Amino acid sequence: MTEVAAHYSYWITIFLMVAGMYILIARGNLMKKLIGLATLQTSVYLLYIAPGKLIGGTAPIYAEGFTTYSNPLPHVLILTAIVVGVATLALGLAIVVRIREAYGSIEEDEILERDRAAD
Amino acid sequence: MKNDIILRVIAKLTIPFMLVFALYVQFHGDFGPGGGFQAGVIAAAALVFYAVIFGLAAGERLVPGWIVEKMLAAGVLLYAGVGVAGMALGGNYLDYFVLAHDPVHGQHRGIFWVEAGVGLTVAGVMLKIFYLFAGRGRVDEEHET
Amino acid sequence: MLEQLPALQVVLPLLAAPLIVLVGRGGFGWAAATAVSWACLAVAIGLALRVAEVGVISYALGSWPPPWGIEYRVDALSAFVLVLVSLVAAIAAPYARRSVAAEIERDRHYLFYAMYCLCLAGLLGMVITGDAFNLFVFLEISSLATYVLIALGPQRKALVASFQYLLLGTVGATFYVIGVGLLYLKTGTLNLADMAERLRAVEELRPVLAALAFITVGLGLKLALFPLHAWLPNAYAYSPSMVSAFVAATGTKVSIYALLRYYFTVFDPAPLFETLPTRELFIALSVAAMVIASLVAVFERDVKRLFAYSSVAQVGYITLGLGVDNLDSLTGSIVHLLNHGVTKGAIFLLLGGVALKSGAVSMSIGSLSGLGRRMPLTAFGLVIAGLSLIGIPGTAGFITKWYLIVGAIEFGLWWLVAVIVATSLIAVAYVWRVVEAAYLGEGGEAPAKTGEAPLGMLVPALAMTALCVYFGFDTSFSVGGAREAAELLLRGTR
Amino acid sequence: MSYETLLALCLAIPAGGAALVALCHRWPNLREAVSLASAAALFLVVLSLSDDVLQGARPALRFGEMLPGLAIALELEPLGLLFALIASGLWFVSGVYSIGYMRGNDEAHQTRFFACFALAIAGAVGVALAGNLLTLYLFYEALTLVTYPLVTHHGDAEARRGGRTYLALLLLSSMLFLLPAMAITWWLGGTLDFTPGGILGGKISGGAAAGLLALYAFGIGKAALMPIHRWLPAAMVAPTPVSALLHAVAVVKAGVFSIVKVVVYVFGLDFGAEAFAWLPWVAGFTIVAASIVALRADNLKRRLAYSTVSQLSYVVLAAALLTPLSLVGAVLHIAAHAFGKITLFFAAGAVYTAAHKTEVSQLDGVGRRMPWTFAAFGIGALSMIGLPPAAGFVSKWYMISGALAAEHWMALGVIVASTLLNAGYFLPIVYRAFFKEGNAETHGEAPLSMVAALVTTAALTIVMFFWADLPLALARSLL
Repeated sequence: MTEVAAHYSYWITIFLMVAGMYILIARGNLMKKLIGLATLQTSVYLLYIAPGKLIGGTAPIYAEGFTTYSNPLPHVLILTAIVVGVATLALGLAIVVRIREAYGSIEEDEILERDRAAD
Repeated sequence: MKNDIILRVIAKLTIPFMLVFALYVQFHGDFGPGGGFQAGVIAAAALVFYAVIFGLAAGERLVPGWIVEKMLAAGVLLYAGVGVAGMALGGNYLDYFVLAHDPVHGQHRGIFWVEAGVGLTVAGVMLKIFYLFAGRGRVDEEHET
Repeated sequence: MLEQLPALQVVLPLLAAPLIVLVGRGGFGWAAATAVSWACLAVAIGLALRVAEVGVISYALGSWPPPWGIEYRVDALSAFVLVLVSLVAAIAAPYARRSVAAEIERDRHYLFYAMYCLCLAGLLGMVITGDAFNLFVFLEISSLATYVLIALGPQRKALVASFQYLLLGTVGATFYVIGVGLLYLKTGTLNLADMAERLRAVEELRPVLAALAFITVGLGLKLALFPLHAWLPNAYAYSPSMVSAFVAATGTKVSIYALLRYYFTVFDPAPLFETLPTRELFIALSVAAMVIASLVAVFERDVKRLFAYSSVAQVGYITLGLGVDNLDSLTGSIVHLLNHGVTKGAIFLLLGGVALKSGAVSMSIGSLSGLGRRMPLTAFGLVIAGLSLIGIPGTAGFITKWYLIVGAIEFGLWWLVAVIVATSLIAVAYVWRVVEAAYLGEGGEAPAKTGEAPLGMLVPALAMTALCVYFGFDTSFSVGGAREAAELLLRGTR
Repeated sequence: MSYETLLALCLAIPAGGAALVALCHRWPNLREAVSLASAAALFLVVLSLSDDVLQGARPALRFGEMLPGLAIALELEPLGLLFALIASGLWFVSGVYSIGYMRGNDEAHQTRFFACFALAIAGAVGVALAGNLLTLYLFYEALTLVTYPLVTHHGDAEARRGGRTYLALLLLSSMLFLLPAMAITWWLGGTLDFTPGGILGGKISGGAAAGLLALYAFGIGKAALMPIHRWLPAAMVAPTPVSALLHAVAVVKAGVFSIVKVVVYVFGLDFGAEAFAWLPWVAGFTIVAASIVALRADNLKRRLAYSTVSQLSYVVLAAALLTPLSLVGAVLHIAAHAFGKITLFFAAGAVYTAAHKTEVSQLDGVGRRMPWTFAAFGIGALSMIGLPPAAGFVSKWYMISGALAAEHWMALGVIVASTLLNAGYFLPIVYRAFFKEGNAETHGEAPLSMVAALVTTAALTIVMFFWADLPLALARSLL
């Protein structure tokens, strides 16, 4: 039981991951799909960050009186990943805006319907 | 919102401090927490705040869209340029050690310019995103009404 | 300066992108993009020559030695793929001028070229980097640029296609980075070579297996491994002509490169292929791709979608070689990266000329009728590239097929030989629909304009077509390079 | 000139001829002159090599390696020389004929026609000169592809349908069977070079060898072994000169030539007969079945096409017997059938041009108005049946001797039966043309160039009966 509880950060990661995938697949609204995508990406941030933290460790800046530091590398990586995530999200939103302008809808089934009607 | 006097006064009061804080974060980056990334976001937030209160048009008068675009490009170029400078001075790409006679000093110099590039780009990107989405909304509204 | 080549490979296009935005002119954008593409080709060839001479080149970014810093690592395989990507870029970039002028609004031209440079930088970076996370970053750089480029397509469908690709591509990249995260947790390193060494010592295999699964699915999405190919047909079909050609020729290939890296360098291929059903899985999926996607192509009405489905099938050929996993089949796999790249590149470049002249946004098979009279050179080029797609001797496609068949025979997989030759017959069916329409089509829709595409487009397109034939006869570079790469993959590990 | 130059010229002349023809598309007379000149030049070049080859020389030329260990190589040996001589010599004759035919019928796209024609000859010569299987395969496929525009020349629905069958069957057979067969040979033998004595001896046996032979026999679809024969009647939608030269000589002979080549240089005559035991039966069946179909066909070109199918299987049958005599017969038959069948097709085209008739039942009395044409047709028919004084007799003689030597009674029976069938479907045509009353029509002979061509080939058929030294010498030097 403690084994399961001790790894709670992984459980949260897995929950976010699956929830994100579910939203992405199950929702027809393009905005909601993007939200699902963002959730999925968030799970990755957690996956990297959580193991980088040492209990009792401090920020990895050299200072008197501290000997235990957390690993800074995951943070750096995730900072990059967040930037990438923001860029993706921004681009996704931009495309959704353009889709709405072009089709007048952001519901997937309606868009496909209109494409078929136009053919 | 530009008719709300409280918002206008508070905005005019806080925006200068926001910008100065952005600069502080920017230049503190080589010694402690901070750096171009955060600074860029703070600076952009100040400008976004301005545009929200006084209107998009006023914001674009202050920082025109084309400047934003150039900022964005210039920042990346600056970052990449530091890397090339390292190469030109005989090191590898992004080699800071060769930027000055003393490697530690070289590191400082390299980080400084890289952070400056990052700051410029991040501020530019945030503003660009804001302008694009804010501008779009209006076109859309006009369509519907 | 020679030591700096690995950095230049990525930095040149990376520098060009902001420069183009800074100048803000379409004409300069084109000139810079073309110059950079040619420079990249020169650098890639230089690297390939050096690799042939000294073996593996390792370049420490920022002079931080690996495994602490990011390492750029060029060996026979990555040199080969670098040449492929920059070769396609060098041919496609000059082509862009007229094509982009016709398809994209004027004030967006410079942004198009900036995005193209970023995409190129991302693709080259993915190949050259020796760092797992850096690979992810470059993957996303190239993907984001690709999404933008696709969304610039002339039809509104391009937006939906781009959005679909964005969703699936990001899921793929995220899965990849999850896999890398698990490996990092297990090994504490991100350097691929270092990771490979440390993985051999890892006792507890479950996280490694999970990582393998995540990386396979993630990269599988990016390389359009059947059945993860849903994004590909629309993305290729509705993007601007030049983008179709460039992305079709390079995009999936680079992800396949990454997959090869993981399967043969990072993970231990011996247990991977012997205790896990990797071989069965890849052969099954590849065969499904080859058969099903080819059949779909036979019944597709839109020409660009037809060739897009053919791409899914051709990716099947490449992954098939990976699955069979012996020297000959792996050689076939790697050489097909190049052969299919130039073939599909040529087809989409030629179709771009057709689209420009016909003025229609979508191209049905019927609209090609009379092409043999209207645009004789273009139509002839399409036939040649089509033959290469089929694998007629004397074209690049044949070389691949030969190696895959010999590889399958060596393994005693007789039914697989039958499948390989049977699917190239299906290719005959869909290629010939295009040929018949071009030469024997009934009048049909009257063409808007007649005559060949402008020289600026025709010459690159025909140059790419000529490469299809060239690599069918002189294989010293293509097979030579691929064989060395295959040997490297098989040797480094067992 | 060195051998290398001459061999390179053999390919360069027709290919360059095609390019020149395309360039001269504005000046029809110049274009035809180029076409004829290249045909003559090619024939002379091949002829200039023939003496040395008979003396035992083997001119060879290697281009770069296409695959490691697999070069594109040309090597002229007696069999290839014979095929190259036939193809290039008849190219000239049918070039003369085509001019009359194409102009007489006002055909469209004449430049494309003559250019593809020249390319097809380049392909056929390439097959003839191939020094290894890969090169042979390369030119074999090229031949299929460059003849496709000729088959679909008319561009209508019928042409498209015929073209589809043509391409589908030929590519299907070569890709599905020939390519794997080659790969297996490479895997077993480590080489694809044509080697006297074969490369597979001792490396494969029993059922596997029979299977590999089947892959080759059906993979070389141009040999039209049943059931891979449907493409040949389908190709008859092409203009008659194409049917004459390509689908009676160049393309189909490329097929049987490849089979003989595979039998002699890949399996080797000493390979052992068990693996070959089934092949005479398939070939025999093809001979008889195709003859029966021909008997019932009313369309003249269709009848000729099925006659070709059956005659091709003679060659396969004779080669499969693996005896020296039958092999000589097979080689001679390649030449004999070429002269005879091209005459027949020329005559059919002449009838179409002069009288616009395509069916056998329409031919009553036509022979009286076109005496030269039908005299030539009669000689061609004699050669098909195998009666003196036509070339067909010589080759059939050797085949029968071979069958007797091998004591292969089935083969003997098939040859005799099919001789009767041949007589059954050819002689009535000649009879109708000369002795039946037709309608009072006013047309005369076809244009002079066509008549000249068909008389020439008919004469050659007779000459080869009396003077078969060169083909005989070439066939003997194979052994």
